[in-house]
Amino acid sequence: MALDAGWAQEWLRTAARAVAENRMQLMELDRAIGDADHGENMDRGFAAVVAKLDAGPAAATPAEVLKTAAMTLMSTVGGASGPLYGTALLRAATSLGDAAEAQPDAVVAMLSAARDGIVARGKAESGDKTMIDAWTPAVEAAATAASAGAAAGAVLAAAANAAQAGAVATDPLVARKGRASYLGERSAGHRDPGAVSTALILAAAAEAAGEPG
Amino acid sequence: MALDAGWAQEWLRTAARAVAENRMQLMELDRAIGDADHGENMDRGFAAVVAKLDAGPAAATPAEVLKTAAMTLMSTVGGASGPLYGTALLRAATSLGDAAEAQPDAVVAMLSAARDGIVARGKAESGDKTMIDAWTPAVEAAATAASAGAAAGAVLAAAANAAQAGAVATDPLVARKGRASYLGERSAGHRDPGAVSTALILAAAAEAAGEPG
Amino acid sequence: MKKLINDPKAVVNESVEGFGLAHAELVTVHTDPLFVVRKDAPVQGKVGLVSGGGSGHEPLHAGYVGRGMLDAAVPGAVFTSPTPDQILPATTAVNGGAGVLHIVKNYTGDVLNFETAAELAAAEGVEVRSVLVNDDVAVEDSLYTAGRRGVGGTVFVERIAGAAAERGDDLEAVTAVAQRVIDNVRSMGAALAPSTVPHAGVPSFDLAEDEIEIGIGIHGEPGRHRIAMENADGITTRLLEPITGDLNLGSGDRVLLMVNGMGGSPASELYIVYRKAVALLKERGVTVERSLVGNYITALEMEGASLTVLKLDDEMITLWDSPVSTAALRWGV
Amino acid sequence: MKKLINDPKAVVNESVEGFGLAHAELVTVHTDPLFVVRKDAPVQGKVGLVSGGGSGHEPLHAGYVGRGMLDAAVPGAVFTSPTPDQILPATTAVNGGAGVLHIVKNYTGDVLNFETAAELAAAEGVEVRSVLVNDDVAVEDSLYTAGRRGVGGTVFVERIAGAAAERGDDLEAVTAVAQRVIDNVRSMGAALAPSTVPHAGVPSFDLAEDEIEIGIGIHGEPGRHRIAMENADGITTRLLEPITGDLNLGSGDRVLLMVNGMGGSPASELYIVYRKAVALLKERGVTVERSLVGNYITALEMEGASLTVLKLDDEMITLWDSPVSTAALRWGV
Ligand SMILES: Nc1ncnc2c1ncn2[C@@H]1O[C@H](COP(=O)(O)OP(=O)(O)O)[C@@H](O)[C@H]1O
Ligand SMILES: Nc1ncnc2c1ncn2[C@@H]1O[C@H](COP(=O)(O)OP(=O)(O)O)[C@@H](O)[C@H]1O
Ligand SMILES: [Mg+2]
Ligand SMILES: [Mg+2]
Ligand SMILES: [Mg+2]
Ligand SMILES: [Mg+2]
Repeated sequence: MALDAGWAQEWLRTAARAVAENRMQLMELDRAIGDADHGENMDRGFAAVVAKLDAGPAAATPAEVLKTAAMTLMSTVGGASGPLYGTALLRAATSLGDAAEAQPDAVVAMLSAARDGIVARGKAESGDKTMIDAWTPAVEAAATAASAGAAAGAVLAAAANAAQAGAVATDPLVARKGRASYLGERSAGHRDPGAVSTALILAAAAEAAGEPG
Repeated sequence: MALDAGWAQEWLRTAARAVAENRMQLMELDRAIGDADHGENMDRGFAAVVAKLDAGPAAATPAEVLKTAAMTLMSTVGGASGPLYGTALLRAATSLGDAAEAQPDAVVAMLSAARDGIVARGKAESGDKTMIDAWTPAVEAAATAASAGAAAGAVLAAAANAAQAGAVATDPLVARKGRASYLGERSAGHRDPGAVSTALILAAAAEAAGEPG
Repeated sequence: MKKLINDPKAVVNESVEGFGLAHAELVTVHTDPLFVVRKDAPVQGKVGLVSGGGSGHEPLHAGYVGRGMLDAAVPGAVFTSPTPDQILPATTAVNGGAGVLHIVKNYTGDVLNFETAAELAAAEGVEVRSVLVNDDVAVEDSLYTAGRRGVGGTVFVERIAGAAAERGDDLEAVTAVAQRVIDNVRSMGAALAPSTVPHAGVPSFDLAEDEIEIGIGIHGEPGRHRIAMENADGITTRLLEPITGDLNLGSGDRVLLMVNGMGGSPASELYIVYRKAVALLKERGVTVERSLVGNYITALEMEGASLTVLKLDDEMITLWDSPVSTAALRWGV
Repeated sequence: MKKLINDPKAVVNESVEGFGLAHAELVTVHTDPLFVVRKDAPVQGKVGLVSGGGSGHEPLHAGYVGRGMLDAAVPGAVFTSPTPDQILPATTAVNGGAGVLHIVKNYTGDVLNFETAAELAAAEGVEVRSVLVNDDVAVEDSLYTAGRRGVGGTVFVERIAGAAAERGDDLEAVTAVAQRVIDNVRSMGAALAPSTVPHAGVPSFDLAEDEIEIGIGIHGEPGRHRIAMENADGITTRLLEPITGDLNLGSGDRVLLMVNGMGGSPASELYIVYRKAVALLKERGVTVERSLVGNYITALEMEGASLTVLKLDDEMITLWDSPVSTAALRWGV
């Protein structure tokens, strides 16, 4: 399937469903090492994105769709994750430019730009137990897949799988950024909620591309 | 045993022990239909009475002892029961006059004066589910025993037993005075805490007279 | 039971001591016996106002001692009326020669203890009047019961009578305006969760996870009926209707409305209740001229809220708006 | 979960609406997007002060909007930072031509959202400065963490910077005094029982019947360590010592002391804590010049308290004492 504006729409709608379905899980994770709102924040934001897509005119490029989503997340999610995901999608949109569809290399560049945007805003490094620990392996896996000649959908699937593994790998880490860092050593033994939501969102991207991963 | 000043002292000390031992029961009863403080109020008051007796000079008459106790209860118990028991003991003291010891008829008069004092202050009638429902049968039983020729200690024992029965008989009543009256019908099915403390106090009077009833 | 206390028996003394330290510019705390008086008491020529009752209802009453409100507050043990030997010295301490008004909440214990103190004060030559606050519509008012309890309306009586005393009204006039407030104020409350009296150590009543208590008293006495949990608008309607009915409120009436927190409910919830109460009153053509939203008469950490409505006249508004300077109510100064 | 609410998703909107109705003489509430501004905003020539953050900390921040304190408050969802599209219009609405100061509590979410709003405001030609409140000594301050949280000190920053703005200080001076307060204020809190976020429906953390959480945050984040229940004096000591240590308080120092309730603890307990805190400070030769005791920055109905200590200088005292007229803090007017 071509990664065009239709795919981008489908991505966000699939992500919205995934976030809604996993709302309580994300709340529980955030309850353990944060303030128990990540599921609610993400659900509120993605529901608003879907409403915006439903209301708006059909977009011509995936970048347009992602930009709309970015602005909507920025203005509805709040918390730490709102500006971070907003920036990520904004940078992703910018990276895609006005291409009608994204080729494998463009997918890698898009994911990389998103990740860099999050780092630029949040200053987290790998191993800080944040969503970056899902994004960075995702970017790396996507690059590997693309250079091995995978199709765009398969590149997304590789990213999604790596993000999921990255999220699981946050379990033993001690948080050094975000609200979980206040817990110090007590943050170890819990999975980072933002890393889990990142894995959900990237899985939605692959699924929308017909590659459930 | 003669109902002299020594008896009066012993009465109050025994009552203090009984109240302390039954503190939690009185709290529980008051929790059900009041505000969960009757045990604490009575315990605080009677502990203060004992402290006062310990500190004071030996009294010559039972009236003197009861008057000291009355003033102490009045100034330490608070709540509804403080003024009521204070008044009761004050009237009892007045009724005893300066007799060195109380004869059976004087015991009846003393109990009757105490009860009347409570009614004068609290305006409760029999069946209102208050301490009066322990006092009134006690006065009646004392009168019956005295006219049958019982000794002073036995008169007190009769009063104590009747008070105890009276307390039990408050169970089905609907309260019409005091805090329990706010509950209306819901006050039925619970024993009145003040009636129970009255039974304890009168049992202490009999016990101090060597007639545990 | 987890509480920020030391010894359960020392709760009231330590707390009032802390209160005195925190508000030394407003009050003086006497500790043996325990009572709190206005810093500049007795104010010569001014009627003195004394109130008191069981502790655990903070800021009532000590939080209302100061200019334009009470001259003295007498805190009893937690949820237990104070004794005459506290009330008497408080009364004489604030007598500036113009007599003293006792503002008594209608509970048997408060009534009896204030009664005794008033007799003793009279014997010492102090002219004492009393008013009995009995605004709780949850309680059936009948010759054959202890009558209605005094709850939220007490705050309004203390404030408005305090303002009248401050402007120089004599004892008869201050008593009259206090009584006018009592005649025109009604309250009702609901509890979502009980409180625990420190010396009892267990909650004052039990409520299931889906139950609330309507018509709750401020001493943790169980209310008149228990219902399944409802939303804020529903509860507000249940509390307001008996009040408006009893006061016979209708189009053109002006009111002072208090949404009072019982101690353990967040302020945000009180404003949700306030929003609905204002809407309901508006539907009846009633204008909310003044209001208070917050913890003004509590029951320790009980969760829940009460509504208090006073039907206002012009003089009451003037008195309400005049300067007041206490720990818990302050404006105009 | 039993709460005086209607729809969990409508809690903030309905509550702020009720707040606006109750304090119509002080504030105007804008609902789409949601923010609260001082009635007379923008005040020409005055520096505008904007703060905000997750809801559930009432009276923070809307309760501090008014003369001598904030010009605008921006409430986010419960425990969730507000978004730039709320902060931006609040910022422009209070710009009286002298620029705007953002008072931001140091949480990643607040920082990022205010940062974006400040950029957008600058793009619209509004001069914006920011200060970051980070007074919570429970959190280790390190280059490699998110740093210390902003908690009780925020109230002091808003008040003192607000007073400076009110007397006409320019943006640089207001920013400087706000920063001076931040540099001299420290806090720490303890929770006895957790709160429940309405949309989550379960308590933010679990505590056993004999445990308390020391170093709790105001978002119900678990604190730094969990200990067996202690008495009030013990807990007060545990909270105060890291503060006095960090501020290096010693003989001759003068402080502003706040004993803040987390929302669900009765006022009487806060005064018991205050009593001990004053005694401990006195032992060190530190004088409590001014104080606040009450619910000033809460975490819904959490039970517990926090201590905040500001090392004062003469100018701060003058600013603190100047008139303030907000829903939650009022004197001198
Ligand atoms: N500085 C940061 N850089 C990257 N991600 C972060 C940072 N701070 C927090 N996060 C992510 O945000 C998630 C929490 O988001 P959320 O709960 O919505 O916001 P908040 O922490 O403000 O309540 C964390 O699980 C983490 O993955
Ligand atoms: N009007 C009254 N007349 C007689 N006894 C009363 C009256 N009101 C209350 N009581 C008694 O007082 C008892 C309650 O005392 P206590 O709990 O110490 O005071 P309070 O009700 O003020 O908390 C009741 O159980 C009842 O027996
Ligand atoms: Mg969170
Ligand atoms: Mg009782
Ligand atoms: Mg009582
Ligand atoms: Mg949050």
